[in-house]
Amino acid sequence: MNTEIKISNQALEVQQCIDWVMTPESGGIDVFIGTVRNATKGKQVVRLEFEAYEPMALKEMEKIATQAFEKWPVQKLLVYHRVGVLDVGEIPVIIAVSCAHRDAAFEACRFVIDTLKQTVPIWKKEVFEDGETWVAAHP
Amino acid sequence: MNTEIKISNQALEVQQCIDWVMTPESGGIDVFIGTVRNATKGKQVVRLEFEAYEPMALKEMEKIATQAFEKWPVQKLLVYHRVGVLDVGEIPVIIAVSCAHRDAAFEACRFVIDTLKQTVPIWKKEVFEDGETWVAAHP
Amino acid sequence: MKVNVLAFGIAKEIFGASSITVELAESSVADLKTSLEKSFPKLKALASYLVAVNNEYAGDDLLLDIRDEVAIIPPVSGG
Amino acid sequence: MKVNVLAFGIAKEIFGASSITVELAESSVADLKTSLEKSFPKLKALASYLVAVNNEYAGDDLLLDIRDEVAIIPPVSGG
Repeated sequence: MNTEIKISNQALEVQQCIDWVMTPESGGIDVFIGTVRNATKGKQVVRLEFEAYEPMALKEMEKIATQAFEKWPVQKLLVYHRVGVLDVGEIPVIIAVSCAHRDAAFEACRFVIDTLKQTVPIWKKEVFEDGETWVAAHP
Repeated sequence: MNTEIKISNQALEVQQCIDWVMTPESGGIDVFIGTVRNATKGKQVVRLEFEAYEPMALKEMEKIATQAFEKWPVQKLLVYHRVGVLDVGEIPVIIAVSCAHRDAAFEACRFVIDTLKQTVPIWKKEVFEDGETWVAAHP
Repeated sequence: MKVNVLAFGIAKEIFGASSITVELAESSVADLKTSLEKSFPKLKALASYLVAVNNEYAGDDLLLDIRDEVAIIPPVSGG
Repeated sequence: MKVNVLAFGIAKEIFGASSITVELAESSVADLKTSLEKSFPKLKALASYLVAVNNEYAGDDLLLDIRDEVAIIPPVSGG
């Protein structure tokens, strides 16, 4: 299992992530890049604030990576998550997956981001002109 | 429809592609990067040679992009394909898709590469130590 | 038993602190939740919340030890 | 009728040229294929091949015009 997992308060660099997952055995790389959108449900977003329960978040990210390696013939898998204050256009998350064939890369990448959003203890606060909301906190 | 399509004999740059598709309205970007694998069916690959019927290939790529915009709420879509001689680790193809939400980005990206491989008149010759093969030419 | 409880996201705002100490008569995760919901009724208004013990999600039956690292996990929203 | 036919990939190797001129009695795409397969039997060994006319895939019934850009499209393998 060849995994690179990080929670960082510095800007995430896509090119570095791709360079890390690429191997001579790779035929396809799928990369998911989350970006801070300027609006939610029609409301202008000023910035996002991300907070992580870091040791547990890393552990949960490791678990997801382990599952991905069990389910698909993944070569290398990278999961980077940003914390702190992010402006519109900045990158909260990058998932990069290299495989011999593309189907596994797409499926593993989607599995990782979908599961990350369900299980990894990281929280996002949307800050608007006139208030703020912890996303998903209330029904 | 906001599309960038190119066939090039120069190295493809992933970062440029991502910068091009990213918009303030984007929430998720999916990027597929094909890479030249060092082996096919256990046989060492020395290099690949790609050839395109360029005007028709561009037209077919435009059609695929149009279909992607019809099927999913895509914001920007980029398809770059390399031609010429490529060494192991080089990039024959990059597909990048930005959307407000990630599901559409994943699905549209996968649709574009899957369809490209079926319909776009581009051919790949695998060169081995002891011979060469036009991929998929024979049953 | 005294338990130190870490809080994140909206739980931190509900507690008004990033960690609080709770005095428990019974020591299960369920007991902790009952006690917290009594002190902080706003917890019940959340879509859901979980308790993590030593960096793992914990079921209601788990018994807490004084050395455990306990945390309240409101609905996650990373990515 | 004389038709100029472009060739790519393995078709170029089969023809020994990137374009050839074919003399046709009947002018449909099917006629062109029959004629080419007679001259270049290796075409029949391909997994499949298509004919493109003016940068569009063409059906067997399409009638060719002398001004058309005609190309043989062996199985594609881009990406």
